Formats: sequence, structure tokens, C-alpha cells
Amino acid sequence: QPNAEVLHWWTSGGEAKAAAALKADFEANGGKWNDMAVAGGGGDAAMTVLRSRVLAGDPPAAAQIKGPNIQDWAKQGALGSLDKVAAAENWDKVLPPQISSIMKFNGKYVAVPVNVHRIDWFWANPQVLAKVGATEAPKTWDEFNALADKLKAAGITPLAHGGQPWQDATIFETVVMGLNGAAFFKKAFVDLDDATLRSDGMVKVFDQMRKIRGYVDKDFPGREWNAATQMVMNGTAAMQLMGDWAKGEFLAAGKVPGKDFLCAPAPTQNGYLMNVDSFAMFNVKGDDKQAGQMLLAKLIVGEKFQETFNTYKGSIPARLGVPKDKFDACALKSMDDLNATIASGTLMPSMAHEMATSGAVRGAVLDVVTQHFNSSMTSADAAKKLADAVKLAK
Amino acid sequence: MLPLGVMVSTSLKSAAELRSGSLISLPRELSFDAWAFAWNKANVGVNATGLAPYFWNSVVMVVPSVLISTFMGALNGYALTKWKFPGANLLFGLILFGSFIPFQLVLLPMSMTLGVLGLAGTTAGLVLVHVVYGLAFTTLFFRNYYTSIPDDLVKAATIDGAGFFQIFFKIMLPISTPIMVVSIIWQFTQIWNDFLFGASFSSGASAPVTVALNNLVNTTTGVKQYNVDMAAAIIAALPTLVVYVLAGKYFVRGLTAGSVKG
Amino acid sequence: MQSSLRSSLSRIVVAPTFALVLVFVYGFILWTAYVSFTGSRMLPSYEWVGIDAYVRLWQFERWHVAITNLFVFGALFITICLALGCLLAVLLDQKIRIEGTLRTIYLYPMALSFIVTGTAWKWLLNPGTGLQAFVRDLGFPDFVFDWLVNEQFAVYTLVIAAVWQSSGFVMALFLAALRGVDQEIIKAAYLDGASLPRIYWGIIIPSIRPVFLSAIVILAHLAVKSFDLVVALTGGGPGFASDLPANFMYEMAFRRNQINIGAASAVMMLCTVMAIIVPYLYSELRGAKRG
Amino acid sequence: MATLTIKNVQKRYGNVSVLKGIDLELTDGEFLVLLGPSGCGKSTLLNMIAGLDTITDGSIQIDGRIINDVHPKDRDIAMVFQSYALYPNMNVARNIAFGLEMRGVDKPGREVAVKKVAALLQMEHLLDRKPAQLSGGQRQRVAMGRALVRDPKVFLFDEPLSNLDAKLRVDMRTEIKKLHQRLGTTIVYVTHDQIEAMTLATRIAIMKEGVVQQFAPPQEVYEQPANMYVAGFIGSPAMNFIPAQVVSEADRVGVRITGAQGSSVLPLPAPSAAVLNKVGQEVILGVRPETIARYQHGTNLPPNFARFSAQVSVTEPTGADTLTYLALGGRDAIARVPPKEAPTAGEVAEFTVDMARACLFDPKTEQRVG
Amino acid sequence: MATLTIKNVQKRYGNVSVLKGIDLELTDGEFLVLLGPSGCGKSTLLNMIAGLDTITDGSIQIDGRIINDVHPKDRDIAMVFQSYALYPNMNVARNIAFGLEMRGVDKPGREVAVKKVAALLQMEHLLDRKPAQLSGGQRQRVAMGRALVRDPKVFLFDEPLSNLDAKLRVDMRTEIKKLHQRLGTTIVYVTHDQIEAMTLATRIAIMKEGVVQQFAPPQEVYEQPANMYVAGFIGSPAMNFIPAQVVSEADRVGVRITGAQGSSVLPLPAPSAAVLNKVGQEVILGVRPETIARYQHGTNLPPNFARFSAQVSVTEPTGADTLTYLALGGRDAIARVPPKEAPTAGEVAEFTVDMARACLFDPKTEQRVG
Ligand SMILES: Nc1ncnc2c1ncn2[C@@H]1O[C@H](COP(=O)(O)OP(=O)(O)OP(=O)(O)O)[C@@H](O)[C@H]1O
Ligand SMILES: Nc1ncnc2c1ncn2[C@@H]1O[C@H](COP(=O)(O)OP(=O)(O)OP(=O)(O)O)[C@@H](O)[C@H]1O
Ligand SMILES: [Mg+2]
Ligand SMILES: [Mg+2]
Repeated sequence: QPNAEVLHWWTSGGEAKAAAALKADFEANGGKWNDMAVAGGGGDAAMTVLRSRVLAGDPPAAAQIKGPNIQDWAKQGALGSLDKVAAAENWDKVLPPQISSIMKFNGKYVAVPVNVHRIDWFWANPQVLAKVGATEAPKTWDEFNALADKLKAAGITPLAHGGQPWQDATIFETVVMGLNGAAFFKKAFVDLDDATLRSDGMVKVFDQMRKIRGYVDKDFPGREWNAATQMVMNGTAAMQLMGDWAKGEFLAAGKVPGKDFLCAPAPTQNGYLMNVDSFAMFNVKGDDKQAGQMLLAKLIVGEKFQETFNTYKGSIPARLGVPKDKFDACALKSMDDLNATIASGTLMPSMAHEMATSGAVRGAVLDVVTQHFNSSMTSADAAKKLADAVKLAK
Repeated sequence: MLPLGVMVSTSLKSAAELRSGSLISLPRELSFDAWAFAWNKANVGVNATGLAPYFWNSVVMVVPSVLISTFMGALNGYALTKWKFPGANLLFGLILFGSFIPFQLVLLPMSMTLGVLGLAGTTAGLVLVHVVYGLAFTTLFFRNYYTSIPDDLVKAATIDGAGFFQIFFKIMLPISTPIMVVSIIWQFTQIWNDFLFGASFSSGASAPVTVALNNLVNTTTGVKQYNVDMAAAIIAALPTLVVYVLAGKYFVRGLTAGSVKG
Repeated sequence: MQSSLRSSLSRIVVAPTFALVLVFVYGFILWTAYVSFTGSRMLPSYEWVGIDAYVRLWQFERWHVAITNLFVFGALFITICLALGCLLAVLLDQKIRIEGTLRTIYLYPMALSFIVTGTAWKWLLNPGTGLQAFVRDLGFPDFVFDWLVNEQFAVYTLVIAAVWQSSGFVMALFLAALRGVDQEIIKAAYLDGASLPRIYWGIIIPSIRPVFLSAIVILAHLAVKSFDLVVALTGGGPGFASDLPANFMYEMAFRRNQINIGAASAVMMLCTVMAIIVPYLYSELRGAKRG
Repeated sequence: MATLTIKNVQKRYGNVSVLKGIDLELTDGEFLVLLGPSGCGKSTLLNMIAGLDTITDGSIQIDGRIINDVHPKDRDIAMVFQSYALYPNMNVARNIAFGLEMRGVDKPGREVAVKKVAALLQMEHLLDRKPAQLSGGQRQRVAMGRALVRDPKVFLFDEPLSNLDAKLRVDMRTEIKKLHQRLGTTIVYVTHDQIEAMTLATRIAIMKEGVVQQFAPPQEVYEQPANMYVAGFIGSPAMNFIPAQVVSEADRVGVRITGAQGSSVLPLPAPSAAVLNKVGQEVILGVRPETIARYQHGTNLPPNFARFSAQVSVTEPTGADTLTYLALGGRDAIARVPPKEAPTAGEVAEFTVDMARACLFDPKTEQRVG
Repeated sequence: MATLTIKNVQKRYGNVSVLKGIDLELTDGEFLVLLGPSGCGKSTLLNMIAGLDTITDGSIQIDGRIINDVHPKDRDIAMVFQSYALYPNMNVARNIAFGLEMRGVDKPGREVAVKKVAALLQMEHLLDRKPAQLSGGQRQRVAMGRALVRDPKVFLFDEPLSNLDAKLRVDMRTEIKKLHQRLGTTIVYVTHDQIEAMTLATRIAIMKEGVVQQFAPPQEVYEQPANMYVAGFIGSPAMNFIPAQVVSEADRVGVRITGAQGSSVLPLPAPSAAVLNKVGQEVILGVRPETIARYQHGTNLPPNFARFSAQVSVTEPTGADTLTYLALGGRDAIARVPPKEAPTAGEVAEFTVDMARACLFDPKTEQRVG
């Protein structure tokens, strides 16, 4: 009997329901699912556990790993190849190349994508916007600034924000895209080009960050993202910049998209910041386990799972050709933009969510961003520090 | 008291009230749904089992760990104070310093060691880990308690023909209850509440309750149910509270009264 | 007592502990020290690269912040906990009827994992939702309590929460020791004209001195290892103003795949602890040899 | 300096009644010695005077003021504990000085006082030691020093010299006596040493099972014990008790004792009315060992001396005297005779007894007659 | 039953030398009493015999076997601790039975033994109490019971009766003596009570500052003390020491003492050669208080009695005797006289002294002469 131990951090709420769907599917196909859930710190705890399991010589069959980490694990020789399934299922066709390249090591599939989260979303409360006469979310950062000033004057917190490094970084990378475009973003955070990191463009980004700092209320440090979402919901703040998972919070509160809340892409010069969850398959011994891995991989990329899972989770499918009728307006918009940016080459991996760079560099960037945001550091200093930190972490 | 109050009151609110009201106000109407939900319905990973099964995992792991480490600590404390050998203090210092090792540091080498021992992912392995890192503390507690017990007692028992272990069991242990309580409270709390080791060295269904609790409470991109979180947390903490209440009774006075004059 | 058989039995009894400690503490420390001199990143590797990791470590501003915080946090936390724990124990020692209840109340914070109390604390300390808002609602609009979100003071909120959690246990520790003190001695002190506070201060507390060793070691250990607390309460923030070395180390070793730097920071941490604790232990243990 | 009045004081532990109504009244500057068998409640009584134990019933007054509810530290009492109760964390000097420190005496003042007391107790060389490094007797001296260094209203001593050697004990006894004479402090003193009791006390209270048997000056207790218990308790070796009958022969009244050697009548000089009332009845004759002497042939006996002969069973030399066990009135009696007069075991010898110092007791009530 | 040999045993704590080379040899069934001032090392010596303390130097043998490294529990020794060291968690019965339990005696056997010992110690009613609920004397009896219940090779008693009243103490003393006679166990016994020492010991060892001063049977220690220290230590009140000069007058040898009343010569009956050697030199005359008596006018003095007159400063009645302080040879001397012979304070009275029982000491070495 194919069996698989699956390490993941989808432990509660919609995520857990989504994961349960996969399990149900897996078991319907004769597999035995051995759940190994470790939540915490956006997967940090799970990664820690994964490391000890690998060192103990007892890795799980599949583990939720994403971005460059897949390459790192593969380099250690810890991952097994999925090429057989990939060929049978024609993955090269159904997966966008920007995504499939992340899943491959030396041209071989070692991991499978589950979903695509869009990071650069504005979530807004239309009633609040209406108070200052706005009807939709701003399209450029200048517009944003103008709107925010108006809101502020009206005594409304323009931006709901949680002061955690990853949230700071989410805003930061969105601003980078918005002010400097995808090419700059790629040079800075994928290629880690020192000159770009030090450039005036980066200084401008920090200037904008300083402005944004003025648009958040002063109790923001340490706040969870969903507490910030609440602020938008009950009207104490106008907008929030957050990934598409924020939608779940609105829906859970019975809010209706379009009426009670708006979703709009943040100003990113028609870019798209993505966060792709994926499962990597580890080298395991035993036919049953290997069979389990293959089955799991096949199911994950399968249309059915991609559809159910992503409706639960609020994200969009990572593969193409999934029927769209079950998805809501926000998700549909996201899908369209995804396709558009794939074509235009402005689809970018999220830096804040560790899709663009290794953990070390990401951490270094976060350090600087969050330090700048929480202090009175000048933008020039920040850019210089950023470049230095990245160099140190490389 | 305040944080507990907040937790209890939150756990008794309904989800709707939570979203609307202030976080630290009292609930308008009591609802125990969250408790029941946390106990056996909530999603912990992909399975909607609630905390219940993990609860027992924890019990199975905690009880032997606490007993073994307390017992060994008492024995060490006794040996290090009443049967001093050259270097006993140095040895104690070495054991003691071990308590400062950061657990994060331990993680990787420990995984390798457990892998070598074949204990990876077993409850026995977890017990071993907890015993090892509890010993410094239990030894510390007992050693410092035993230094204040008159040596004459041990001498008298020796003359009476009691051996090393007989003195320990018949004389020393019966007069150590307060410190035993302290040691048990400490070890129980530490082990019951441990997350890092529990997550790293257990596998899937044998995970302790803290891992489950963490899974239930911690969500990155999911919706928060604070009432359930709080209820779950309180449930997870109940055994510890029970231990406090039960063990606390043994904080008695005058255990050595009347034994010697001086 | 001299008998060779006896003291060897004593040694045998301690031996398992010693062996465990040797392997699982000192062995691991050596391993870590070695790893800190390698280029390990995601998984430990064993090629030697020298002190590179240390050089990098000290270039991290965050590390400097963490170390400074450790001293501030540790000193405050240990002092306050000792004082408070001691005080509570002395109060509880006065044969009061509701002792059992109070003891449990003082102890309970220890029972709750910070995974969750952290949330409650956050609400309480957050100016927007917690105490500040509450007191302002009561009619003191100028009340300010915003340490949690204040870069300068965030580390003190850690102290508050940590004291809240640990002082109960310190109390239990002291209480156990107080219960061992001979009542006759207290009687003698009464007759010497000492007031109750003087008796505690002058006689009882000095005579339970070994407990201070226990308490200080426990507290120092908690201070050095405070990790959950930071994660739950401030997440190291605002920025990384309230970071502690344990968090730094975890961050490096497990989030940023720089195990060598993590190991180096662990080694530095141990050295710091050693520099403070070893002289203390030395004086305590040497002094305790007689009487 | 204070008067101390103890009125109907009782103490029960659970349902064990330890003190059953103690009444004692000490005038200013008195030196009361409590005597009594182990466990009769002496320490308990001291504890209650000091305020260290609750009083089940009754009242204690110092200087006329009821102090039942006064806190020990406000009673101005110094005490030597039977179990010493030294402060283990302090060295000898601080143990002694602590009471002064608490009373706000400054450092030089304390040092002078400690030096003086240490000299008195012959322990100057021990001032830096911790109690754990002292011998039993040295600990006891520290306990003593802790009390002596102060100048309280009342001193309470609970067997303060029991672990000291004879020589030191004599020295200390003298010092305590001097102290008492100099300061006139009221003292309550528990001891098992009769010499201590006799030489120190202004009055002795003899207790038995929580009841005071006699409360009187030492000589009175010794010579006119209230009952057989007191008579037997005081004096070592104890008073000999011999069953006898009061007889009236011619104009003389005497007691007849009957033993293996036949019966003989010992005359009673100056019998009291109470004794005369007993004529013909059984009594117990009490004779102290030192009132029995070897009869020196040819000596003229004063009228109050009676002569008898008895068989000696055992002799026990103790250095100064030889204890001689002899059969008297069917009982084993002990005589304390100088070694040179000592008979040998088995010998039948002639003895004299000083009847002026003999006592008569009622065999039923055990109270002294007359 | 065992022989006990202590050879050059030394003990140091750090650089404090507590025992400075003790040599004692006990034959089978001996009863050794250790006497000495507080802190002289008696308890330390017992601890070392029991194996509870390390021996810095020297060796201890039981039955000829060196036991320095034998574990205490294998030495088959029972001990009464000066500090009692009762097990606080056990009641009296278990405290007493514990040694038997450890030696594998079954329950009924233990119960019988405990009952017997409890009866002996008069504490049957206390068997269920914990040590904390006992009086000082009762605790001491439990400590005693714990030793007596066993049947070891050697008994070690560290002041086992110091907290008991005189009566109980006499009883216990007798019981210990009987026990010794019945079992013949070798016993080492520490006491401060001279009567105990004199009546119990087969030999006494007098210690001072970690050195044995004299090791001899009791009468010898009392009558022929090895030096002034021993002479002064044994006997209560202590021996009187009077500076004197050995003189030879006509055919008689005597000592001249000089005091306020002028000088007088006291004859020495049967002087030894050593004494004769001292003629003309200074010596110290040692006279025990009980050898001084009031001179009875008209009595014929035996030749070994010397007569002198002296002024009485203080008298102290102790019941059986009256201590009389008189000026003798410029010193205060004490005489122990029967109360009826007692002079009054201030009176100049005539006394006799039994010179056959007097001792002479060298004033330099303090050793006895002859
Ligand atoms: N731990 C120690 N360190 C230093 N000196 C000590 C220690 N223990 C005992 N002594 C000293 O050793 C000496 C002998 O002590 P020991 O208890 O044998 O006396 P002792 O003869 O039994 O006296 P006592 O009659 O008072 O009981 C004492 O002077 C004591 O102060
Ligand atoms: N906590 C207690 N519970 C029950 N009985 C007790 C308690 N404490 C003391 N006693 C009893 O009270 C009685 C009196 O004790 P106390 O200590 O006053 O005797 P004591 O006269 O001082 O005797 P000793 O001369 O032996 O010291 C004893 O019989 C003792 O057993
Ligand atoms: Mg007493
Ligand atoms: Mg002693």
C-alpha cells in the first residue's frame, strides 16, 4: 500500500481543510496518509523539525518546502526525482515555466507546486474610502500617498499594518515593484546585484516606506496580520496590503467581496508577486513509501486537487487549465493577472516570503527593512545597510 | 491574574462576539462551545481530532520523564552531599553548567544521536531527552536541600547498619517532600510545556499536546479563532494546574524538627 | 566518611548522570564549537574554514542588540524574580489559611505555555487594545502604557511577562526551603528581639542560602534561554529591538540556513554565561564545603 | 528585674495534657529553679513564659501586667534553649551579638559585650567558628552567651550547663550566681543537677506530670519535703524509705522498724502534734543516706541519734564517699559514708541515724506528716 | 565483646589539631569512660572509632584487626549521639527498631525488643510519638534506646544521660552497669558526671586538648592523679591546691604552708623517696575538700591527721553537705563538711586534714611527686 508521511504546517482553519482534502484524495486512491503537522513561524518550526528528521536519518516522504530551499535541499542530495510522474502527467506543459523551474533541480522535478498566492493585494473598506470620496484602491504610490493624506486628515488610519518583519517586508517588496518595476526587482532580489541594492531607486523605496510609516497607527508593532484585517473590516483603517489569504478573514466574518470589502492589486507596475507552496519529495526507502510519493505528487498537480484546495485556501491553482467556475472575483482577477504577467515576464517571486532568495539573504533584508521602518534611519543609510547586509549574508 | 482572566473570558465568548467586541472585555453570554471544539473537534493538522489524543501522548511521555529525572536528581543530590568524594563539588558544577546549554543548540546533534541510537521519533527517545536536560535542575534542587539536613542523621543510620540506598529511601526521601514537590512542579511544567523537543523528536500521531496546541493556534495564513485557541491553551495547561494543587499539599513544615540539637 | 566502598558507590550513583551530561551537554557543546568553525549552512558540514563565522557574527548589528538586551533583560529579570519570589514565599510562610489557593495562583503562570499566553499578553500590553485603552476608557485619557510598541522599552515588557511567569516558581523554591528551617531558631530570634522582617532578613534567608544558588541558576537559565517569550510577545520587535541571543541563534541556524553563525552565537552565549556563572558557582561551592 | 506571676497555666497538645494548672509567684529578683523528671513540662512552661507557645488556659504576668498576648520580642526575656537553637549561618560572635544588634546597640558596644561574655564562657578562641564546627559543650556555651550578653527583665535557662564538664560547670554556676546577685534579674532555671538547684535557687519548684509538688526555698525542700515524691526526687542517692509504725513507749515516741535483724525502735526527738496523732499507725520513715553513719565504738551519742545494726550487701566507692547498701527494716537502704569508715560487703555493722533529720510520711497520701 | 586498640590516632580539621595522638588499649569487656573538658575531642574520638569521621593519622583495631577502612556498618558498633540524631520521620518505636530492621530482624522480634527497651527507659507511652513531640530528656532516651536495643561488639555512648533527672539517671546508670555485666560488651562512654564515671568505669581516660592525661582505674585516678590537671578535674568541688614547701623537721617530713594565720607545718605520713628528694623545695599541696573536717575538741587525732585553724569566708549548703570556704596557705580552700559541723561565715575555726590522702605536685611540671 502506498503510504506517505507528510510534513506540513497547514494545521488550522481553511488551510487544514485544504490539506484534509488532499489527504482524502490520497486515501481515496489507496494511499495511507501519515500526518506530521508542525505549525509556527510560517513554517520555521516545521523546517527545524525537518532538519532534525533528516539528520536522524528518518526524513518524511514529503515536506512542505518552497522556493530556493528546494534547491538547497536538493544540493544536499536529500531529494528524490519525480521525473517519471512528471513525464506521465505532462507537467512541463501544465505548469508555467516560472513555477516549474523552481520545482526542478538539474532539470529534474524534485518538488510539486500546490498553489500560487498573490502577495501584492490591497484590501480596502469601500465605506471608509467613500468618506473621502474614493471609490477604488490607488493605482500608483503617488495616488496612494494622496489618498492616505486625505484619510489621515479625516482621522482615519490609512493603512492597517502589523509590525512584524515579514509584514514590513511585504510592503517593502511591493513598493520596490511599484516604484522600480519588475526588472529592478529581479536584479535586486533574485540576482542580488550590489549596485542595484545601493541605487537611488532603492533610496526612493525607503523614502516611500518612511511615508507609509506615517500612515499606520502607532500601535502596530507586533500586531498579527489578521488583527490588522479586523481594523479594515470594522472601519478603523481604510486599507491593508496583504496576500490573498486575507480574503479568508473577510469571508469568515461573513463579508461580501465587492460590497463589504474590495480587493485590488497593489501598485506594482503590472507586476505580480507570487508565493508558491510546494511539496518536496525526500529520498525514502521502501517501495510502499516511494509509491506513496509518486501517488501524492500526481494527485497534487492534478486538476481536481488544485481546484478544491485553492478554493479552500483562497489562493489560485499553480497549474493551468483548472476550471474557473468555483473561484470568486478576487481569485479570477489573480488568475488573469498571473497569466498576463507570465507572458510579460513581470511575474516575480516574493522576497518577503522566501521565494526569491535563500533564507540568509531574506533574513538580512528583513533586518534592514524592519529596522528602518521602526527607527528614524535615513533612506540613504538604509540602502547602504541593505547592500552591506546582503553581501554579508550571501 | 489578568492574562488568565483574559484567556478564560475569551474562551467563553462566541466567535461572533469576539469579532465585534473589545478583546479584553467580559463575555456577554457564556458559551462553552469553544472548549468542546478544542477538546475533540478542532483541526490539528489534517485530522479533526481536537487535542484529546495528543493529551494522552503527553501523559505517557511526561510521567516517566518526571519520575526518572526527579528520582535521579534526588539520588545525585544525596550522593553529592552526604557521601562526598574528592571532586564532588567540581562534578556538581559541571552538571550544573549543563543547564545553560541552549536547547536550540542541542537540536541537531541530538537528532543525529537519537538516529544512531535508533530512538528517533519514539516516546522513549523523547523521555531520554527530557531526562537528560532535566537532570541538572533536579540535581541542583536536591543537592541544595540536602546540604541543610544534618549529617548526624546519616551517621546514625550508618551505625544502625543501613546501607547507602537504605538511608536514601528510609531517611532522606521521607524528609524531602517539599523539594520533591518543587522538582516535580518544575519538571512537569518544563516537559509538559516543551514544544521544541516534542516537535523535533516525535513523529506525527505520537506528538505531545503542545505540538497539537501549536498547530491549532498557530496559523500563518488561516483565520484565527481566538476563543478556541484560548480554550485549547487552558485545556493544555490543566494537568499542570492539577499537579500544582495536588503536589502543593506536601509543602509541609518541620520535617527535620526534633532530630538533632545544635 | 571515608570508606572506599561507600564513596565509590556514591560515585557510581552519580556516574550515569555524569556520563549523560558529558555526552549530551559537553559533547554537544564541542560539536557546536566545531561546527562554528566550519562553513555549515543548511545542514552541518565538517569542512574547516576557521573563524569566519565569528567575524560575520560580530558584524551583525542584530547580534549586538541581542547581547545587550540579554544583559538588561537578565539582570532585571533575575533581580526582580528573586525579590518577588522571596517576598511571596515569606508572605505565604505566615501560616495563612488560603495558602494552597494562593500558591496555585502564583504558580499558574508557569503552567501556561507562552505559545498562547503571548497572545493574551499582547492584547494586554498593546496600547490600542489593552491596559492603556482600558485605563483611558475609565476616564484617564492621558494614561500612557506603550512599552510594547516602543523601541526603547519593548525589552522591559519582556521582563514583565517573564517575571510574571517565573516568580511563582521561585516562590515555590523558597517556600520549600523556608519549610525546612528549624522553628526553634526562629523562636530564639524572637527572644533576641528581632522583628519578623529582621528574622527573615537576618537569619532565615541567609540560612537558606543554597536556595539562592538554585534560584539564580534557574533564573539565569530562563533568561539565557528565553525564546518563546520573545517569539510570542514581541517577535523581537519593534524591528529587532527586543531580540535575545536565543532568538538570534534560532533565526540564524534554522531560518537563515547559517548554521555556522548560529553555532558561533551559541558558543559566544555559552562563553558569556560561563564568564558570569562560573565565578559565582566557584565561590558558592567552595564556600559550602564547611558547615 | 521583674515580678513573675503564673496563674493556673495549662497546656494541652491535642488531648495530651502537659501542664495541669501551674501557679507560681516570683517576687522581684527571685531565682526559681524548676526541677522535675524528664517530660514533666519544664521546657513547656519556659516556652510559655517566653511567649513561644500558646497558653491553653490561665495567665502569665510580668510586673503585674498580663502578657499572654504580648509578642515574645516585646517581653524582654532572654532564654537558653535546651536544644540550643543556634543560628547556623552566623559565627559564634554574631550569634552572641545578634540580640544586641536587634536592640540597636552599636558595633563597638556589641564587640565589647561579646568579648566579655566570651571570656566568661572561656570561648574567646571560638568566636569565628560556625556552630557546625563546635563540640556539644561549646554549642551550649554559645547558647548561654546569647542570653548572658543581654540585660533582660527575666532570664530563662533550660538546662544550660548539662553538657559541660564538672569544672566548667562549677565556674559557670558561680558566674550565674554572681550575675544574679549583681543584676538582681528574675531568673527561671531548669536543671537536673541538684547541686545547681540547691546552690542557685532562692526557691525551687518541683514538678511532676505537669503539677507543682512543692514550691519552697532549697533547704526547706531538702529537709521538709512536702511528700514522698519530692523527698525521693531531691538528694542523690535518694532518701531511703522504710515502712515503720509510730509507737509510744514510756514518755518517748519513736518508730518501730522490722527487718531480718528483728525489730527495733528509733526514737523521735520533739515529735509534732501531727506525729503524736499517728501513734499506732503505719508510716513511712524517710532517712537520707548522709544521715546514716558508722557507729564509732565508745562514742557518746547525742540524744537525737539512734543506733542499729544491719548487714551490708554492696559498697560502691564514688571517690569522696562510699555508698553502702544495707538492709534496713526489710528494705535496701543506702548510707553515704566516708571511705575510711566504709564497711566491707557482707559484714554486719553498727550504724547511727540522725533522727532529727528524718521524715515521716503517710503511706496512703504520701504526704509528709508533721 | 571485643578488644579495642587505639594507636596514635590524630585528627585535624584544616590546621586545627583536635586529637594529638591518642593511645588507648581496652581489653575485652572493658568499660572506658572518657572524661575531659568541653571541646577536648571526646566526641571526635568516638566518631572515629565508629568510622564516621576520617582518621588523619594512626590506627584503630577491634579484636586485633585494623578497621580504619572498614565501613561503619560492618564494625558492629552501636552509638548514642550527643546530638541525638533521631530520624525525624519515624516514630519512637521505629527509631529504636531501625537498627534491627537493617540487620534483618523480623517484625515480631523487633517488637519484642522495642518493648523491652522502652520499658527499661520508662517510655512505653511514647512509642507512637515523633521526635518533634518529645521533651529533651525523652529524645535522649530514644537515642539511648536505639543503641541499647542492639547487641553489638562495642557500645559508644556520648553523654547519654546528660538531659535526665537525677533519679532516672541513677536508674539508667544502674541499667547500663547491669547490661555491661550481663553482656560483657566493650563500652566507651563519654560523660561529664563524675559519679557516672567513677561508678561505671573499669578505666577512665582523662583528656585535655586532644591528649590523654591519665588512663587508669577510677580510684587510682581519684586518689593518685597523674598531674594537677587531672587532680583538679576529678572531684567536685575540685581539689584544693596550696603552695607549700617540703620541710624536714626532726625525724618527720612535712610541708610548710604560709598564710594570714602565720605558717604551719603539716606532717607527711610515710613520705616516698621522691618526696624526700624534694626536701627544701617548693611544691603544690593538693587536698580534697572532703579530707578537711572540723576539729572536734577533745578528740584524739590519728597520726596522719594534721590540725590547723583558718578563717571561714563563705558557707554554701548543698543539702547533704555544706561547702565551707576557708583561707588556707594564702589561698581559698573548700572543705566539705556535714551541715551540723558547719562553721558560720567569718568565724575562725579549727580544722583537721587527712594527710594520708593529700598529694604533692611539682609546681613546674605539674606532675605528681611520688
Ligand atoms: N568541623 C570542625 N572544624 C573545626 N573544628 C572543629 C570541627 N568540629 C569540631 N571541631 C573542634 O574539635 C574539638 C573537639 O570537638 P569534640 O566534639 O570532639 O569535643 P568534645 O570533647 O566532644 O566536647 P563536648 O564535651 O563539648 O561535647 C572542639 O574544640 C571543636 O571546636
Ligand atoms: N508536640 C507535642 N505533642 C504532644 N506531646 C508533646 C509535644 N511536645 C511535647 N510534648 C510532651 O509534653 C511533655 C512535656 O515536655 P517538656 O519538653 O516540657 O518536658 P521537660 O520537662 O522539659 O522534659 P526534659 O527534662 O526531658 O526536657 C513531654 O511529655 C512531651 O512528650
Ligand atoms: Mg526540657
Ligand atoms: Mg562532644
